[in-house]
Amino acid sequence: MKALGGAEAADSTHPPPRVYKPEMPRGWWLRQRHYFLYIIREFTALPMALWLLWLLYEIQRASNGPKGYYPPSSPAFIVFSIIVLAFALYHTYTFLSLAGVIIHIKGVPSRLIVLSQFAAWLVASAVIAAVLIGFAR
Amino acid sequence: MAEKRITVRATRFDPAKDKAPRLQSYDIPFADESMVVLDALNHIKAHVDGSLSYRWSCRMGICGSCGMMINGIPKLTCNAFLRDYWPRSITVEPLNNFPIVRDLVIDMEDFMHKLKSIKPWIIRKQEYPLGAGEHRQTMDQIDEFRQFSECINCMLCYAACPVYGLNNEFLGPAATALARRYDLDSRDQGIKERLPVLANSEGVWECSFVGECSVVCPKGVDPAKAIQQTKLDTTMRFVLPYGNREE
Amino acid sequence: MDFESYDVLVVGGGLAGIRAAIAAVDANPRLKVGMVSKVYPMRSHTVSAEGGAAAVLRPEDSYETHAFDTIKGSDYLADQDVVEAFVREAPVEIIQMEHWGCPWSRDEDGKISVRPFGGMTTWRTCFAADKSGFHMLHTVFQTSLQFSQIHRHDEAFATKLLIEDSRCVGVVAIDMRSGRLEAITAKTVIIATGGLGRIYAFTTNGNICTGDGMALAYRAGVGLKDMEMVQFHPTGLPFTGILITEAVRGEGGYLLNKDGERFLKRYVPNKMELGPRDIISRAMVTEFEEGRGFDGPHGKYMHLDVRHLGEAVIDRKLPFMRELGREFVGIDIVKDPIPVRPVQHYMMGGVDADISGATPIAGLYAAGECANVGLNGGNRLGSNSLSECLVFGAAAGRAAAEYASSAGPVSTNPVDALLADETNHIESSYLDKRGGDERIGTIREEMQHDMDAGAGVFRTRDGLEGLTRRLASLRDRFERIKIEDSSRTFNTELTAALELDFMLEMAETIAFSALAREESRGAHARRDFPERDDDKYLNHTVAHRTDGAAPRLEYRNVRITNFKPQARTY
Amino acid sequence: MNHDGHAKNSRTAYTHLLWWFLFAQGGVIAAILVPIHVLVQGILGPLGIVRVVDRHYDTWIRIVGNPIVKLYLLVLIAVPFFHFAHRLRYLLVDLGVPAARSVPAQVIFYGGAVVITAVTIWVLLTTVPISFG
Ligand SMILES: Cc1cc2nc3c(=O)[nH]c(=O)nc-3n(C[C@H](O)[C@H](O)[C@H](O)COP(=O)(O)OP(=O)(O)OC[C@H]3O[C@@H](n4cnc5c(N)ncnc54)[C@H](O)[C@@H]3O)c2cc1C
Ligand code: SF4
Ligand code: F3S
Ligand code: FES
Repeated sequence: MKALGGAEAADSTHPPPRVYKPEMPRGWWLRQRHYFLYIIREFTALPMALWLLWLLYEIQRASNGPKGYYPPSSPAFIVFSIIVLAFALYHTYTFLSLAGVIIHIKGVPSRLIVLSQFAAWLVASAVIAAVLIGFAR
Repeated sequence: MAEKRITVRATRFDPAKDKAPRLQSYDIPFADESMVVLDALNHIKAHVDGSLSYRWSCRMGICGSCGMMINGIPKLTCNAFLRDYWPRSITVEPLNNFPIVRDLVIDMEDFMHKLKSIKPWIIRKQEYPLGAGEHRQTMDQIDEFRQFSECINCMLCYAACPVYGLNNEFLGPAATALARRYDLDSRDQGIKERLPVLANSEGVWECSFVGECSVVCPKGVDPAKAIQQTKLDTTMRFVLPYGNREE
Repeated sequence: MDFESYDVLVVGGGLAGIRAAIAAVDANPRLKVGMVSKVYPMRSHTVSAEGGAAAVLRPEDSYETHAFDTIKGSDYLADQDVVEAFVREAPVEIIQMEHWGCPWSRDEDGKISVRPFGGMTTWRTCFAADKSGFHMLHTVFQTSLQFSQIHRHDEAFATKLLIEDSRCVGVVAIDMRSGRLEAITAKTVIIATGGLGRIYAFTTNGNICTGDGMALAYRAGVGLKDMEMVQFHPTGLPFTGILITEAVRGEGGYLLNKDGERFLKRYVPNKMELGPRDIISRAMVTEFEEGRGFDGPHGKYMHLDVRHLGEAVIDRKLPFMRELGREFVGIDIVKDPIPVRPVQHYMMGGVDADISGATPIAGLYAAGECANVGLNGGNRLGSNSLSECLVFGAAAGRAAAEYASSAGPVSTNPVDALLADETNHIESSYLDKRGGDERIGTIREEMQHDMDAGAGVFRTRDGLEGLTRRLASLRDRFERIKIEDSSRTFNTELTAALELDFMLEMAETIAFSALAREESRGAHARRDFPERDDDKYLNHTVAHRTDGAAPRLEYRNVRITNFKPQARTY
Repeated sequence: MNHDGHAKNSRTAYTHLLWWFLFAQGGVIAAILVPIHVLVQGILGPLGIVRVVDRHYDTWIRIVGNPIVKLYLLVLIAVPFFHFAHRLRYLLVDLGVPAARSVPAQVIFYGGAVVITAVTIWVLLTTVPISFG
């Protein structure tokens, strides 16, 4: 092989021409709405994790006996829960919709799969609410 | 009426001269409502600046060579209409996440390797002799994989996928869609040969389901679906007692 | 010394080229096969073929009728032995494509479906919805990836054939990435570089269809056969030239003039919309001239109406047409008629090659649209071309493999000299050229408009003579072109200049060949000679390059076996 | 150029497969079960809008003592943590910490989920004795 232009012609190893390798900017996810929503979706894990840790702690506190048990009612806790609920609902919405893409059953349209997921969610929620409220005094 | 004009900014980069890409601005006539961004580039190359380099051929959205970033979104320039941008200006850049060879030309060798690695051809345990005629295949069986066979290798999905941008080793959307195209073809028996490539540590697991690949795909391939389904299938083959059996 | 050397080198990564490469490996797995393509193979223009590929697959069909349709369609300019061999091989190739995974559309029983096509007496066009070329190209390309014997040089632009002792021993090609000129040597070379629609302004062909391979062969001394035979397709979208496939008419679409009349009843009453392309294109132009066309911003047009087919049929069989209508015209073909007008589409003429693709130069073969093996004559029938690429691509691959298996090695000394020569030429005429005031784009556009005007659907002596003069002056101006791009990396201005150089020369062969054929046959319609003249012109034009302006034209008899020329009416 | 396949890395990554499987399971559990708990126990209860089991010691230990409930709580709390671990690990990658893809990071994140599972089991077994009341 021979290079166009005298200078490179002598070089028989001919390294590939230089390319410019762009870097992903750190804030790539701020540049587009979809990316931002994606990051939010992934982030929902954190608030949910914190809330479940609280629940675990709540269970553990039941061993302190009736005197040491006082359920939380601080406004801060309620605000925290409201925030967590928002994230949790976003997780539910995205996860159940996406599951419609993943699960493929021959002959069943994916819209139906998604709808049945949401139906299952509503039923489960009703049952849990009934237990949590129904067994209260 | 004064002549309608539009400003097009295009990336320029000559590896011999430039350290980094820069934008060059061109003001060109927007003469016809049916003009697409590619026509604008062609006008520049033919009449303003012959040194602008980019790829294109079919001008009908099927050869897959004219993908570029238009105002930050990966698109086929041959079916992105100027009328949708005018009077705003247009910024045309090479596809994100790829090394830039020159101006608007990206290096897509990486995909060519990945395409080959997923064995995109019919694999059979036993060759079906030519003399026996065609395999029978119903339209329903074709519908199983049709969508994934429509990929034109335009690389828009790779440009849209941040996971690929962060980690070029990731097998990525189009290659997985094409693997699935063969896996789902009733004539193919090669799923076991393809799975290890699809499901290795740089394979489908890396995808965190950003989903943008499917949003930008100009051919409705839905590579995100191909990837998630591959994850599920692979897992099921492993988890279910008889999941690993022969097809 | 360290250049690549192959047994078989294919120039072109379209359907014909890839089929040839696989056939060569099949014929002899020990061969080293190279493939040079100026674009990644899956970008080749085969990708845009829509309608389908013809082959006799049905019991009610016969080789005989396929051969007859093809020969009649060619206006008796096809070599009949070639046609007969072709119709027998085509079904084998279609089945081979199926085995390689091509998603052919199917009938209820799971067999490959067929649809009617223009000029075919029965249904025999296999299709993959209306993206047949796309699916076929991707299928062969992806299939070819499994052969480690095939080494690709993607985005390498062939500029010259290496000829040594009147044997072809490879090509010189520019590696687009590095800008280096390389000698790629081989015992045999197969040219499969496709068509040259880009010499016309209004064409269905992609940017890469610039007739490079024809020009390479021509310059190496091979004749070009029947270059006056340029096909105009009746149904291109105004402005873009995007093709609306003949399958639209095959599936039952109507062509309507501005009075809402199916005007073809005056031209091809028995076939109507399923008449051959040359006749329908002429009918449309005649209607335009007589004032029965629609007037639009991009010239006159007709309506192609599929509304009566219904959404279900359209979505199953013509989904891409709906997509094209929506994206490029802003109409929904389910609800609106499609505006169409005749558009340059295909080149019947090409590199003089025999039934196995062999050219008069030893070791040099040609296949696909760039070749003229004698199949298409004066007018190609729709859907014969994709089958031709398969049948004659495979034939050329096998023939080259056989030649390569016995041929001696290529000696290197003359190759070095030839490469140095070509490098020198490209540097002094283009890259290091100073001055110049002519824009490549301007010359190209003028050539394209001159070709549309002078060598279009109808031709006259005056028009063609004027065309040869204008082309000569464009050639002079080409000497003074200005090259603004001095970069070695992906210099598309350099390749555009080389392509323009090729195209100007091919345009001249078309103009001169057309001027000399003083009759009307197939796609070549002379207003001054409206009749076919079998006494004088039942022969092929073969244009040879000379040092002067005009090529030397030679005539060769058409080979006739079973089908005597008859009047061609539909 | 010739394109030789990815020879280096063509084995199914079973660990990734397992992580993904657990991630998906955890995702479903979190999606279906978490919001109502947050709503009832975190908002409606504390606001006093409805009465909820965990607001009184006796109702709370009675229900937490139930073995089926214990099992349920294990699923509710432990399984989502495999989902969280996965997402948070990739979130770090997305935000520019490629090290989160490494094996040590996997050990930390999924190991964390395993630890939380163990803690949950321990809490459920030690807090309120199992009773069928
Ligand atoms: C819109 C459209 C629709 C069509 N529909 C049909 C149909 O329905 N049925 C049918 O039978 N036919 C159809 N045709 C015709 C048919 O598609 C073509 O004739 C056929 O695909 C040509 O294939 P090919 O392999 O010869 O060339 P192409 O596919 O054009 O390939 C040419 C190859 O040569 C390479 N090349 C060219 N020049 C150089 C160079 N200088 N150096 C290196 N490489 C080079 C290119 O990179 C490319 O890989 C259609 C054509 C068009 C344009
Ligand atoms: S999947 Fe879609 S976006 Fe990606 S390469 Fe294929 S066609 Fe282009
Ligand atoms: S954008 Fe990327 S992360 Fe997955 S869903 Fe698509 S490949
Ligand atoms: S030019 Fe072919 S896809 Fe745009």
